[in-house]
Amino acid sequence: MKLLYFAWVRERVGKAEEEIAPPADVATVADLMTWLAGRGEEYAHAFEKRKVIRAAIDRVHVKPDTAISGAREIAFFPPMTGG
Amino acid sequence: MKLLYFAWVRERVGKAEEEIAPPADVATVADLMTWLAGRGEEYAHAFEKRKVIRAAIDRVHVKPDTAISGAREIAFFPPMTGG
Amino acid sequence: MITTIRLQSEDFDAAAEAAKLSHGRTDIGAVVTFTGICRDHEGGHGVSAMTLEHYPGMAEDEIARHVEDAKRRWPLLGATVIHRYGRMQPGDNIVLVVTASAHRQAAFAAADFLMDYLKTRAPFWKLEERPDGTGWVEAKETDDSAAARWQAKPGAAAE
Amino acid sequence: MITTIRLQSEDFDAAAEAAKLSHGRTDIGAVVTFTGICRDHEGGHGVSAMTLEHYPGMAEDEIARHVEDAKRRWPLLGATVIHRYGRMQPGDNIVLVVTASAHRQAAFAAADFLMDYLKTRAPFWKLEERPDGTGWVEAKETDDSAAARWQAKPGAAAE
Repeated sequence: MKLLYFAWVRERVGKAEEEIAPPADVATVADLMTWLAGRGEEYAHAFEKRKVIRAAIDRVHVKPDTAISGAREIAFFPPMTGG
Repeated sequence: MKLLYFAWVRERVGKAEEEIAPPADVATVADLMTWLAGRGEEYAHAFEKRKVIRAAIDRVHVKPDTAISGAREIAFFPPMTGG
Repeated sequence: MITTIRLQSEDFDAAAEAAKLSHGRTDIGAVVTFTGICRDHEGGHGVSAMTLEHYPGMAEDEIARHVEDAKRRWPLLGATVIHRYGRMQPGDNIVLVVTASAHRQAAFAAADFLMDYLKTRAPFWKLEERPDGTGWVEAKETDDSAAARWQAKPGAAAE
Repeated sequence: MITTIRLQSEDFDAAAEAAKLSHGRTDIGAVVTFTGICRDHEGGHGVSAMTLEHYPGMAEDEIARHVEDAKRRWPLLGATVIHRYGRMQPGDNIVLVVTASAHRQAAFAAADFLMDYLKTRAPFWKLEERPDGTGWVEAKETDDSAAARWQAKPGAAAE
């Protein structure tokens, strides 16, 4: 699946997008954040304030307990500040 | 004092303004409407729905029990429908 | 604060008025404009034109009092009210309210407030040309209750 | 209903967009425009410029979902949302919302609603250029509570 990062999540991870293949026990958005945080220092830093980070699956806002199976595109970002 | 009439009050009275000198016992806006209503058929018609008619003294909205002494200009009109 | 209040028979340019309020300024974060337009139907009957009668002198004063009231309620950086009088046809502009503030809530609330008060307190009356003749528009209870929102607690509806 | 949703880096013409919605129509009685403008200060610090980052694809979808939601809540005759991205300086336009309806309450409420949702749900992020460097704007609780107004009861704040 494709991951996208925006704003300071993107800055901390150091890239805007990547392809990943998490293990089968990574079932939810929250699981995915935990798994990503273990991938290295930059990810640990990006996902340290995990409660603040929002997620979207296939361009729709989702909650941390949402299942990721079947997702093509998952995005992580800080609270929105548009308008 | 000068009286002004607007909208259907003006149409019924048949004029837009006039000078009047009501007797001393005409003390309030309500008194003035009663006195005007007795001045002829067109006034009786104009002031028959008295509760609906609004008044302004010297260009400020007033209630029926407001005293008219000292007023230079009193206006009568239906509820406003601007905007 | 820049305040503009005009009564006029000629049309207005909403964009130009909004631009006047914000041009060259960097402290304004929000501009709200409301344009009221003459419609071709009203409460089930057709309207081919309408004539707006007003009370010269009082109309300006009454609008100015409400703009002052709005300034006390919200941190406005500018306000413009233009109300036309005379004969208008469907599609023609009738009234313009523009409000500017640092933040959007104040601009929205002040414009909403000013329109409610123009509807119910500013001395204007509409005479409609209908298929069966002319008729004065009756005041609507919904307009009175909309205006009453602002009396309970200053700024309440903005929260 | 005419719906226009655009994300663009170039500036927009609020007047032209509002005119597009109402031009030649005689059923529209109220047009509300909201223009959000880049300010030179924010929460006590100066802002010399800002860059708006967005999530292409999702931003359009999310705005379209909220415009559909607004159409279900109020009898709209037209709605336009334009949101810019890229670098902006104080005084530059950021966002435009235009709503048109037969009556003013619907136009006001829908514009207010759309702005609250753009602030809290549309995937945009502001990076400010401040005297001490750059910093991402933090989401405001007041924006969340403003958006929460619309969840309690559809259209409640319009009454």
